[in-house]
Amino acid sequence: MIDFELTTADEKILNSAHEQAIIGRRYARYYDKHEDELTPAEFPEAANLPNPTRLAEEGVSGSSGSRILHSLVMLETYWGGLALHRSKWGLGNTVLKTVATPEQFEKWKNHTIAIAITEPGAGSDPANIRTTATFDRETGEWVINGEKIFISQAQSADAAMVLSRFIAPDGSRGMTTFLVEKGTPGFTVGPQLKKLGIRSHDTCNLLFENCRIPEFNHIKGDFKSTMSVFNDSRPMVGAMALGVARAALDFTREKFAERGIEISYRGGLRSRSAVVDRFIRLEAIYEAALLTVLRSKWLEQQDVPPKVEASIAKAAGGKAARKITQGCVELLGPEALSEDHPLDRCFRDGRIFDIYEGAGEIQRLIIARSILGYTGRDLR
Amino acid sequence: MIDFELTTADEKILNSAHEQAIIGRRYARYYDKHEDELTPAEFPEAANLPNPTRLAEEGVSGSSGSRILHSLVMLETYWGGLALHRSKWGLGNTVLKTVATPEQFEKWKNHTIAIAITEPGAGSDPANIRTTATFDRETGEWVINGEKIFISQAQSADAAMVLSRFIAPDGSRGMTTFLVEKGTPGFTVGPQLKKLGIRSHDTCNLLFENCRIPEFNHIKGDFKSTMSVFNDSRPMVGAMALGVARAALDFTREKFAERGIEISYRGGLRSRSAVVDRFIRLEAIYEAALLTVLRSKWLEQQDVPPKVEASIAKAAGGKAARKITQGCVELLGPEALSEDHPLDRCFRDGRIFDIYEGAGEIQRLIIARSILGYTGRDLR
Amino acid sequence: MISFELTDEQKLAQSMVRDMALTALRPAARDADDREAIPSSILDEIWSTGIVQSQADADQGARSATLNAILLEELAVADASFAIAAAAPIGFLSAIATQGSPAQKKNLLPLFAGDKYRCAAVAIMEPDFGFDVSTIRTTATKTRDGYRLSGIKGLVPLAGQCSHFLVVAQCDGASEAFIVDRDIRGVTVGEKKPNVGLRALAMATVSFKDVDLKPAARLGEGAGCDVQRIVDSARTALSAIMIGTSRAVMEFVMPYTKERVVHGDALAKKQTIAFRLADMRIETDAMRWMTWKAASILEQGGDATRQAQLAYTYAGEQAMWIADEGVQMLGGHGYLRDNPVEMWYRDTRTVSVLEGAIGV
Amino acid sequence: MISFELTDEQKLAQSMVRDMALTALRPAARDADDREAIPSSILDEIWSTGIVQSQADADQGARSATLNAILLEELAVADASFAIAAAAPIGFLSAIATQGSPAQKKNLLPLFAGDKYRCAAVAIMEPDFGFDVSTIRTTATKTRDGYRLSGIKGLVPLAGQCSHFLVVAQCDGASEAFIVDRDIRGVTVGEKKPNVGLRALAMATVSFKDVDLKPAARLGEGAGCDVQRIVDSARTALSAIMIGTSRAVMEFVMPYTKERVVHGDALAKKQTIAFRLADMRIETDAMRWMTWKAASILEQGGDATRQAQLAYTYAGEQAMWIADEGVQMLGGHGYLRDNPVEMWYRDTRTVSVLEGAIGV
Repeated sequence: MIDFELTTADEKILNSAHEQAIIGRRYARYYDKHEDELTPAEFPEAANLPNPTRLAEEGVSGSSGSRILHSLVMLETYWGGLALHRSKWGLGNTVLKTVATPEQFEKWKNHTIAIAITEPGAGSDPANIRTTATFDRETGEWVINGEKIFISQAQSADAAMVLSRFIAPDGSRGMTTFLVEKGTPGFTVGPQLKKLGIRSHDTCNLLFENCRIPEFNHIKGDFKSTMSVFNDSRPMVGAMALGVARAALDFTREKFAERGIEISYRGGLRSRSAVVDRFIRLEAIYEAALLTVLRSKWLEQQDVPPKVEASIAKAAGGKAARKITQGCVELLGPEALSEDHPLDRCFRDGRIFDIYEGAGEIQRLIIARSILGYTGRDLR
Repeated sequence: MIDFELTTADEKILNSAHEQAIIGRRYARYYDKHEDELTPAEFPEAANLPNPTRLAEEGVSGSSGSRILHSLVMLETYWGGLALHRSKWGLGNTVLKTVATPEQFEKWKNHTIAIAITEPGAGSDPANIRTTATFDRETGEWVINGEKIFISQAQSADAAMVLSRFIAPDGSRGMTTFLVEKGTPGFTVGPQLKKLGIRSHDTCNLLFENCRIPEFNHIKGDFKSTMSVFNDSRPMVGAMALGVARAALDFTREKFAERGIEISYRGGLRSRSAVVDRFIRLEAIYEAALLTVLRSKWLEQQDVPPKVEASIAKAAGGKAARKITQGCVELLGPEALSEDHPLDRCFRDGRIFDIYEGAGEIQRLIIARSILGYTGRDLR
Repeated sequence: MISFELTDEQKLAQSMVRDMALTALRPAARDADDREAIPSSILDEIWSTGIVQSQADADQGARSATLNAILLEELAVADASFAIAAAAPIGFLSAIATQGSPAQKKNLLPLFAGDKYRCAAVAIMEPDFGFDVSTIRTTATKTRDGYRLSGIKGLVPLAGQCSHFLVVAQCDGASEAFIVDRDIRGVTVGEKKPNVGLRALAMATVSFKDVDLKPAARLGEGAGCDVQRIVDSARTALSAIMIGTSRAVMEFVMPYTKERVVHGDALAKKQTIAFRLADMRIETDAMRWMTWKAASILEQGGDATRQAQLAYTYAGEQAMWIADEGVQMLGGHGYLRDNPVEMWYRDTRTVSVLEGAIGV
Repeated sequence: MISFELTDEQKLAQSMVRDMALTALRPAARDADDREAIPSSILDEIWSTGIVQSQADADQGARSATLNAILLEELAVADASFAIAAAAPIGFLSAIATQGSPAQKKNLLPLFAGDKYRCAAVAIMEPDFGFDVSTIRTTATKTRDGYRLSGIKGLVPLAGQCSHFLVVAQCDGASEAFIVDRDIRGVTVGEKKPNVGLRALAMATVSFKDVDLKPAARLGEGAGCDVQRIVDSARTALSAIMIGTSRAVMEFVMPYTKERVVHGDALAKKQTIAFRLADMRIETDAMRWMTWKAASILEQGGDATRQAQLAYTYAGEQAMWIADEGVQMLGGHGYLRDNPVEMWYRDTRTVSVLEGAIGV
């Protein structure tokens, strides 16, 4: 039956996540100002607190389901701007889980594995990937050369799952993935990138210079299976975007209330002030995007792999974060620009979600191809 | 020196145009309801009134210049929704003037000549034009077959300038123009098209079935020279769009005033009601578009042929009419939907300008190619 | 528990109405717009779905605001006016069923259980520029014997066919609703007044001149009613209808742009067209979930005011954008009455500024 | 007579400032943003254009709001903070020059005729959520000897370097402006308060605690002044600056998208990118003519309130859209501080919500 109410079990987890987000928010400005410092694996305040992400993943009886709950926990975390528990799961782990042999999986299952796809000349376009692995017959090793950029968890991960061209001993060529552990000679992690926002988000470039790895590290993901990790992550990114957006909305509502501006949902356009009307429209954008995220997550939970729905959630969330964070600053006026308040950080953080892990344009291509029955060649 | 003030001479002409537009508006609903009737060549009230279009074209001493003035007169006319003097000039006349021989020009200079380009399968795309003229050696005549659609002035014109493929006696092929007079056997004008708006605007399809015309009627415009008539018309269409848009704004302002809603430009966003804030933003869209029209016309007047500026004026005017007419209905609410008021007509009429004579998309292609240095092949 | 799952019964009803909408209703839409009237055969088709009568069912479980939202969307894919022909009596009946006194339910609901189309409508809007649902001017003053109702209501759908109106009026400083039989003294149904859209609904002004009403005419009788709930229900219904019209546009322009070739390529292969189609899909999805959420809260008896406002506000913006782009994608053809898109453009501007008059 | 013609003198000044903006100023912009300070060498470059000093010229013909708008656009192509470093003293001086008493002009204008950068600013905004230029809270109460000024002003550009402030306050129920020397008792310039954008301007709060002012401190002395005109001038200047930043974005992303190859084609050949670039061009053009129109009315002494409001409102919307799309077109690179676009995004959000503080 159609229902949009959280269960008691949902609320318990989400309340806990929200309390932790309130703690996280206290640290958010510090790490915004100190982007070279990694956040701790666990903040001191978190020592005696449950990890709501883990609880959500493990499944809670009486909840709306682990997928839905996980996305809502993520939303709360991004509301605070900083997780009290650093994630041990990287998108490289998803590749490992999907395509590795049992032996490979066993070896690295407890590693945090970043995923390394993007290159200076290639975002979503595999044709431009230049990183190459050649096989050295003498040593039985692969030798990787290339550069990867914008790599999340680059510094905190134990290893990177690298999408690379390969030239095999038999001369055959293609695209594949290799697991490169930290400390492997020839593998260098660059400094933290200087970003507009999400400055606590560990992001560096990676350099591979004659980096030698054993054949056992060849995980044999192809381009498609590697990119498919983003299928799962898309609605999650939508949820993250909405966490930042809701922080901006909540702050604005709070300041409105302090100034005695009442938000009434009863009357229509002609009964409202300009700022209240706009605020309601921003709230509607939030609500619209949130429901597309829940819809996508609900489908996953029904074991109906979402097709366009994951892209819809990502596109809607990314757009919502842009519009809402920009809009809230405008509604509150000049004082909202100041670093004394969290809104300037929301404005900067909120701009990433429509860019990374498949920009809004890529999501629209995916949606359009699907609804029109077009291939990637038909529409690009 | 940069200046945006109308001269006394400008104002005199524009006041006269506005007075006639007020008369025109009285008839607008009638012709909106009776789309099969042509408006008279001259309304009775116009008999003793000057034709402001003609005055503007002829040039008035002390004015801002005939091109600028002409566009502003057109804006006033469309404010009313109906011209008291039916235009004797068609875009086909522009082709005649540009490419005809002196003998040809002399013969048809006093005719009203419609331009016939669009076909069922071809809007702006010449590759799809199917109308074909073959030469009959025996009679020395051209034989035209084909169909043209959305032809303005179709019923009131004396002739049509038809863009057609040709197969010459020597077997050569290409694209050219023919003047076909009304009454020529094989040339049929269809009934008035049933449109969303601009219902007083004479628009029919034309059919050519073995329509024979003498060689003298071959005007020899090519595709480029024919399409170039739209260079001149683009900012004029922008002005027409703004006439309809201003009618909507004026009506809204009047109703606001009756209800005691004051539009203050002094304060900022946080001092305004929702409807006033939106109204100001609609006014800004109007002002933005109007100035791009004036800019384009001013360039023409300096004998600097506008390049992107004509397309900018058309695109801006077309968009303004969409947004403003839609917006005004929303601001005034349910009562604004009624045929008791002119706003529903503005809403319907205002939707054409971003479609005809090169849709907004075409204008953006032209602008983008120009600023990026791209050809039609690079960007389409 | 968050769930987007339709019950089997809901799926069946949705599929039935979807079929009927496309086969029986859509073909009649243009003609109804031209004639400014809905033929009785179409009203009977709508009636045959049982969607209106189920509101009058004594069993409260037979009424479902969520199901109504789902079915109104499907009807609106055929035609917004036809959907409102259902939503008008639904709005009236659901107000009676949820807020009426036992006597009001007993007297009124059975009238709508028959097998012929019957209409009644909520009358909220007033013919006044700047009308807002929060500033009603119609008044009901207490008299010795009940109430005296005075005011003018506009845009009443199928006003000429309504047997009853539920009139929202100011009464002792609060908003109340009054059940008014169309045949009593002082009630005048005006001539139909053509509007830019929803022309088939033949909306008209209804004036109430010193209409004397019994105390029993007040919705909820002594207890009164919550007018906001009627507004919330109306906004939710209007949102559902806007999803339907948006889907109609989207489903019409997709094949059109795939077939239409420009400069050697299908129009749909141009990124600007393809991305707008993607956005149409994104927004119709979002509109639907927002509408379901508001309907679901209504159905569970909760306070749906905020959700209904958000759903209606969002749907209004997005549906207008979709209809506008639909016209644009067809170019000159979109401007001709040969194609339905211009009608959807007019209907959408109309639906998106109405407030009240219908319900889920 | 409608004309878009620059005089030869204007063309010369425009071309000179354009060259300087790109060669001398732009290269210094990122560093100034990082350090939250404008180096004095840059201030001297700006000063060398003579744009500020010309406001202090005894010859009224030397001042031109239109020319100032043209030149602020060019400066802002280099950097919005740098442009405001000019626009702040211009705003102060043009208020004195157009509305000051003869004595005020005589005493103040010559101070700004020297050959070193000097700053002064209009102080309108207040550190209060929901601040609106129409609801000033700072007060000036009449005393036996003049006025007593109390209040806090926020976001004063280069506050630490200003020798004077022109403080807008409520006085006897009307808005008035007061010339306040920064060194007098009760004036405290706060620490710079970093903002999301325009960081190089080191904007700070300035508080006025029971500041005693002579009658001569009131702008226009006995006659008072028209504060709205100061606001109009500020809005026009802010619009000019937004044109500049928008042009910076557009001129940066055009070559970038032409060079960047995606799926075998330049990004600029994708219709969605190309159309947005076309829209950027359309809107920067429109913003410019609107700003010129407001400036031209100001220059001719007319009532520019409506035009300035329209120009500022429109520029704010469009410039924000352009900066936002600029970031998007660069993808991940747009999010890095290696490229200037993220700075323009921050600066634009900042400029587009400021009101006052500067002028043409």
